Amino acid sequence: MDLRFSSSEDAFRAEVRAWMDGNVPASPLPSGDTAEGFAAHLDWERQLFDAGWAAVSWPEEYGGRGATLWKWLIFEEEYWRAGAPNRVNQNGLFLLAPSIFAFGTDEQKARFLPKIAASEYLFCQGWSEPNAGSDLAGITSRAVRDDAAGGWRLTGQKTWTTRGAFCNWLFGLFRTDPDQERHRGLSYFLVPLDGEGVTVRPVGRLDGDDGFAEVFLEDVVVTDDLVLGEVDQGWRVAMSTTSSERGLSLRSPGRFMAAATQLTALYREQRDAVEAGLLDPGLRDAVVRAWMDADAYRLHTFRTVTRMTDGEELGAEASFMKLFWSELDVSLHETALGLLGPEAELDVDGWMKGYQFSLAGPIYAGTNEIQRNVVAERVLGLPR
Amino acid sequence: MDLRFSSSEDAFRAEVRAWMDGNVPASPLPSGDTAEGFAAHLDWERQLFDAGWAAVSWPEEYGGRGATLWKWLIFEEEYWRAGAPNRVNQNGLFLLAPSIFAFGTDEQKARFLPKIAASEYLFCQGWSEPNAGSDLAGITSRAVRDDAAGGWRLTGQKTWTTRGAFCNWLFGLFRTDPDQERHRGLSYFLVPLDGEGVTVRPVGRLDGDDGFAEVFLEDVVVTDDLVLGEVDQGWRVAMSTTSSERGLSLRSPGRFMAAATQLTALYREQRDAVEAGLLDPGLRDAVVRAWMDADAYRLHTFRTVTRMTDGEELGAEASFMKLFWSELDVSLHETALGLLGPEAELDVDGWMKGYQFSLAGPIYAGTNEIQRNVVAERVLGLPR
Amino acid sequence: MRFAPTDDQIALADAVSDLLMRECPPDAVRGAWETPDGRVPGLWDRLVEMGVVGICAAEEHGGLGLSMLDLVGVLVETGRAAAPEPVVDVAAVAVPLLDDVGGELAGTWVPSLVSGEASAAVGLERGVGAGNAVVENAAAADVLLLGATGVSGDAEVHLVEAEAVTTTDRASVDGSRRLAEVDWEPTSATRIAGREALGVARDRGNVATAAVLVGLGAAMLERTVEYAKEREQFGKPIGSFQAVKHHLATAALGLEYARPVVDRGAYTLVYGGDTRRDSSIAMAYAAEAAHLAGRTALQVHGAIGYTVEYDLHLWMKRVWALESAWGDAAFHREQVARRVLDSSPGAQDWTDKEHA
Amino acid sequence: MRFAPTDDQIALADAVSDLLMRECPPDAVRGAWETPDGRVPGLWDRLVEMGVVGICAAEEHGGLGLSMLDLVGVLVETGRAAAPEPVVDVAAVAVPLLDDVGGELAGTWVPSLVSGEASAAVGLERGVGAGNAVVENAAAADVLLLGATGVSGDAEVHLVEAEAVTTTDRASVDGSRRLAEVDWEPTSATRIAGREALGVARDRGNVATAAVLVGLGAAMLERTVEYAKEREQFGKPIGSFQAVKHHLATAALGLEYARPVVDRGAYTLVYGGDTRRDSSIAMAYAAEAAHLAGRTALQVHGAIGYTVEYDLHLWMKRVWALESAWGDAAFHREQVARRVLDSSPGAQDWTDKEHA
Repeated sequence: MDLRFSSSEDAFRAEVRAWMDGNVPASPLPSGDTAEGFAAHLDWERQLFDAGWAAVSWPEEYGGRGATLWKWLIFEEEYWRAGAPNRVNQNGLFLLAPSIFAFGTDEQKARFLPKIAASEYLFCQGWSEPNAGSDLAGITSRAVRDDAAGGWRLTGQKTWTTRGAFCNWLFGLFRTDPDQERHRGLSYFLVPLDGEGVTVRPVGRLDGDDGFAEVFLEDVVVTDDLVLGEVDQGWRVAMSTTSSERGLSLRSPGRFMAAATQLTALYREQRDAVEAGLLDPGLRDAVVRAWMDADAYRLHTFRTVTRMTDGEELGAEASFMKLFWSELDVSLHETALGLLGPEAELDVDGWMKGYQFSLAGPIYAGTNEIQRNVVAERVLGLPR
Repeated sequence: MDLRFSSSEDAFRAEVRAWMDGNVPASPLPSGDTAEGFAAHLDWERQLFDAGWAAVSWPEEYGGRGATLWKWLIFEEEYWRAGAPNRVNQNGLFLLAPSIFAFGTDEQKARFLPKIAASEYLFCQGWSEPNAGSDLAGITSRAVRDDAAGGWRLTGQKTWTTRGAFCNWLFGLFRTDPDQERHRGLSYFLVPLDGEGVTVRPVGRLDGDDGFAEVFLEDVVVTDDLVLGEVDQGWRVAMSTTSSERGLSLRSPGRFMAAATQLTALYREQRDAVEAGLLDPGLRDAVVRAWMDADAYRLHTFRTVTRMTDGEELGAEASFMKLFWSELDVSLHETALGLLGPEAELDVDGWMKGYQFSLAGPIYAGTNEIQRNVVAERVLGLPR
Repeated sequence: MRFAPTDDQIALADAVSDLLMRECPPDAVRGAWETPDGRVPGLWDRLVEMGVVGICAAEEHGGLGLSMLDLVGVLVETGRAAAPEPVVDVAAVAVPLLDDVGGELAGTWVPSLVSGEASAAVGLERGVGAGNAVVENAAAADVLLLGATGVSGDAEVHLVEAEAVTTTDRASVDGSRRLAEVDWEPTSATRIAGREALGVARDRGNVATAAVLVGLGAAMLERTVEYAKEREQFGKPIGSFQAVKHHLATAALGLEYARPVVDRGAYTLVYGGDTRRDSSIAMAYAAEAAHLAGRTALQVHGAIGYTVEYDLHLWMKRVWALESAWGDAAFHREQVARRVLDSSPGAQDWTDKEHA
Repeated sequence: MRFAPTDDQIALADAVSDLLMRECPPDAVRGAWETPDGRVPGLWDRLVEMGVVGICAAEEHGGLGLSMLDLVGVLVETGRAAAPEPVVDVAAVAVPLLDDVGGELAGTWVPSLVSGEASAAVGLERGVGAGNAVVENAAAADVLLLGATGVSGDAEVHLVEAEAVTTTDRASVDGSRRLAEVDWEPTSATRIAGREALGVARDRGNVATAAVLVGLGAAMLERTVEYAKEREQFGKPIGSFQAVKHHLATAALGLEYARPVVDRGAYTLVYGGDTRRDSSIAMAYAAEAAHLAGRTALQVHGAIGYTVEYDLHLWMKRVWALESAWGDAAFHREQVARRVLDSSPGAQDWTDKEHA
């Protein structure tokens, strides 16, 4: 057991830190889930790309640095430590790209990965449908074969598509075999949103941003080269994406360590009010719990990365990670609101907005009820 | 809305208090769930009966005082305030008797109620079977008609029968119609435990007492006058008993108010250690939560009794009461153990034993999972 | 002993509920986010006509001469409808406070408040250690009742009129709440009452806000139960999944036990007792129950509940604002702790408390 | 960076697991409740033979010269088996403490402890403000290592032999724990180490106990999962009900995250860093995870788990004893709070901590 980073890793950390210190915007960007903010964030994402920081763990040929998972973790720690902006391009980078690496053809890799890294292709995800939320296999959007067009005609409706109004591509599942049910007969498509037959309607989100969109597709032609993995085998590709989504790549520990550090700073500001009984005396314990949880999440991730470095796959255990970070994130923000007391509703330092964002955690990427089912059935082996 | 007791109720309280002050044993009796303790408790129960306190809400002809529900609540408050012993006869008094009042013949009332009040007939309950726990309708013990014997022959096994080793009667459900399934075709029997074919095996309980028993019945003859309610309609009678069990009669607020008062006293003893950080600083909040919960339980009971006084029935809402008091009781005891810190395992002042007892709360009388199902389906109307 | 509302109280609450169903549907609440005063146009006049604003006002001042026990059920209904109207501040706090102060002040202000001619804002509790920094409806009010520390170093109530204050708007998470920082100067002329009256006013505000929170929570629970019955996933209603059932049952349990303590809080205000303790218990329970109901509602709804097109967020955000506006649940438990744990043990015999 | 046990460490833990499955089945644990010393006859000798007792002892004193990193997996296995043996006190605390003290004391006692000839009891943490009132195995021990406040007013470690103490038995909820109040007199002659060594010994005890708790919790979870697969109600295994699934998943989540912090606690003891902080984090996590696993196990089992004929209570009661014996989870979070919240902000940059 060795919890020391190597000198090469230390040097990498120093390099990231120096770059972030010199480049992270001094004041926070407007929310990336508004039209104005999205544009500002894109500038930032492209600045990251130009400096080679967009996707450090990818091979250099696709725009990365070929960094190890350990260096990726270090990058993330430094990124969040520096208070750098949320990644509006995260769906393409962290959810779709791992599936392209695993299932894409060489042509698909060469075409998509560099453009994703460069934030030219901006992907939103098209999983949920009005009647397929927690029950993802209930998808009814369909793809009908059109040999003349050299591909498929897609028809259906996708919903809760985060930043869908600002993206130019969508990835998602469509039913290619109408005779098959549930998770069989689905295929995984990459769909350009500027194509004929696509309508995108923004939907306002709880926290006030236009973060969601509904995407309507009517007879949208996509060519065969936009099918990822085999036809009718989309579920398998999708599961690799949702595993990424639940686990390692969606929420790196650095994010929560940074949030926990901000929380401890907020506690110090409010300590007098806590000690005077004007605020919940139990907040001290709640703050240290949040800090410890972030620390535990980091250590658990180290364990997971060790296993992955040893060649193990991240399986159903990814559900543990989703449960842990999403519940940690909610309670961390509730603690912050408690520290703000009656000022909480004023959104001081963005904590109320952050709280609202955290409430999405136990819902998206598979609700925590679904995740507990996964743990019970696939990790513990309880009957379905 | 009027939260004042009448002068007659105040006078009743004064009478109870005076009697308890003069009669409650100065030091606690040994546990009533051991042979020795049970005998000591019986002496106490009979002393209560002789003074007319065994069942204050029953009509005088059956050994009570014809007290209102309000006076019964007052009696209970004073009983627990005085630190009087647990009622080892509670199954007969509080679970069976309400069903006899509701379903018994005049002869059954005249025969059983006075003897229950006098602690001559000591009833244990025979609900659970090895394969019928939460699923009470899974009962397989059967009663076969025997006209020659003027009754029925009972065969089967009952389990988790609290104080079964010390009682002389059992009440429970047996299948009288073998062609019916689940909750149909069951009848409610009163079974003398000294009869031929009955074997009682004590089972040690978590808290060290012999509180449980397994009761084996083989061809035990019981006469027709020992069937409560109609033959094959036992489920209905049993449901009236379990409603009592869940709700009002099993756990009066006085019990938890007394426990919460003891907890606040323990907090005062340990306050210095809490404030010095040797114990959880959050215990202060936990203590006041327990006190508030006991207070809320009392107020909610006042509301329920008002409704019952207005002629409403206690229905599925009884599940709220079961959930609330059982979860309150566990957290109250966990708080006490926290206040004892490393001394908790030494069972100081019986708190560890009390904690173990409290852990039975969310299990017996229908697990809290079953209770939440009841609330969801019968109060909120969610689909089964 | 009779712990239930009277038939008259039930009838009054039902009448307000009918009015609000008609005049204050979710779209009206949503619309209030866009109106200058954050209110539903015309709704206050309807409440005035029904007598709601003057329930606790003396009859000589145009009120009904009733009490918090009559108002509490009405407040639950305003919560259930998420009505963005200052019933707590005006009807439960300002009017009875001014009536208690009496004299010319009461004669001037109570009738005009009860008739809807004048509007009031109340800043008695808000602010962590910083006085009454932020007050709802402060910019639009004709008269403000504000807490301050007087020259004696003791807490006092001051009455200032609109022209004597300057305000700076602050945004709330609840778009119908018009908050403002108030800049003003307490003087001996603005002082109208001392610490005790301030405390009672604050306790009334707590109980009233707790009642609103119970109503908000109940409405979210009801909506969510309906949604869970209809929304299907995996081929059946999500309300048939045990996890969903248990979430909803737990939320229902919290509300079931919150209502009696809120009613008792109102009772103590009217019949006497430790109003600080009982109002804090009411707020502690109601805030936690409403918060849990909101959390549960959002989780059971899933993504649709996370949109502003759906109505749920209107209730949820009101809860987020109100659950701490008068001090949060933990603050109130600490108030109870000071009375239950720090006083002499003898005083804590629960059987004596109705005789206090 | 490599956060996983070595193959040797895994092999050692597996060997101990095999031994305990053979020599310490539940009936043996149950039997230990009735033996005079609360131990499984002959089991300590087997552990001595395997080298477990001397894992952390210097080779010159008959030990393996390894570290807490090698012991921690073994301790998880002793917890999993609920082995009622003093591995924490002797192997994780007394032996390394005496080795640190060195000299004649180490030369005398470490070899005899490692060989099983002598037994030790440790009383360094127990007791709320009252010193080390109650010590496990105090009556049977040849040598006792006890904490006390010395003449300097500072905490110290004292070594006293059996004949220098009198003991009074105290019953624990766990029938295999032989507790006793110890009456003794610290003198300058019994003092063997100061505050710092006391702190390190206590930190080792915390990490070791945390490892045992993780094992106890894991065993209860495993048993309960098996039970839930087999026990049928309503015509299907109870483990197919979502409420049961979610209870068990939540218990599993707690254990999943407890293990890494326990391992890190051992790492910090060996490689340096804030041992107080990291050992307290380990204890806080392990105690809560094990407690929840026990609560869950009992609730899922129902009445059968409430009997002494069934084995579950043997694990559950050990948890109830150990979860507070070295200070409970909240106490340990307060230790962390003092380091994380009360020190200077700069010291809390997590990215620096591996370089400390």
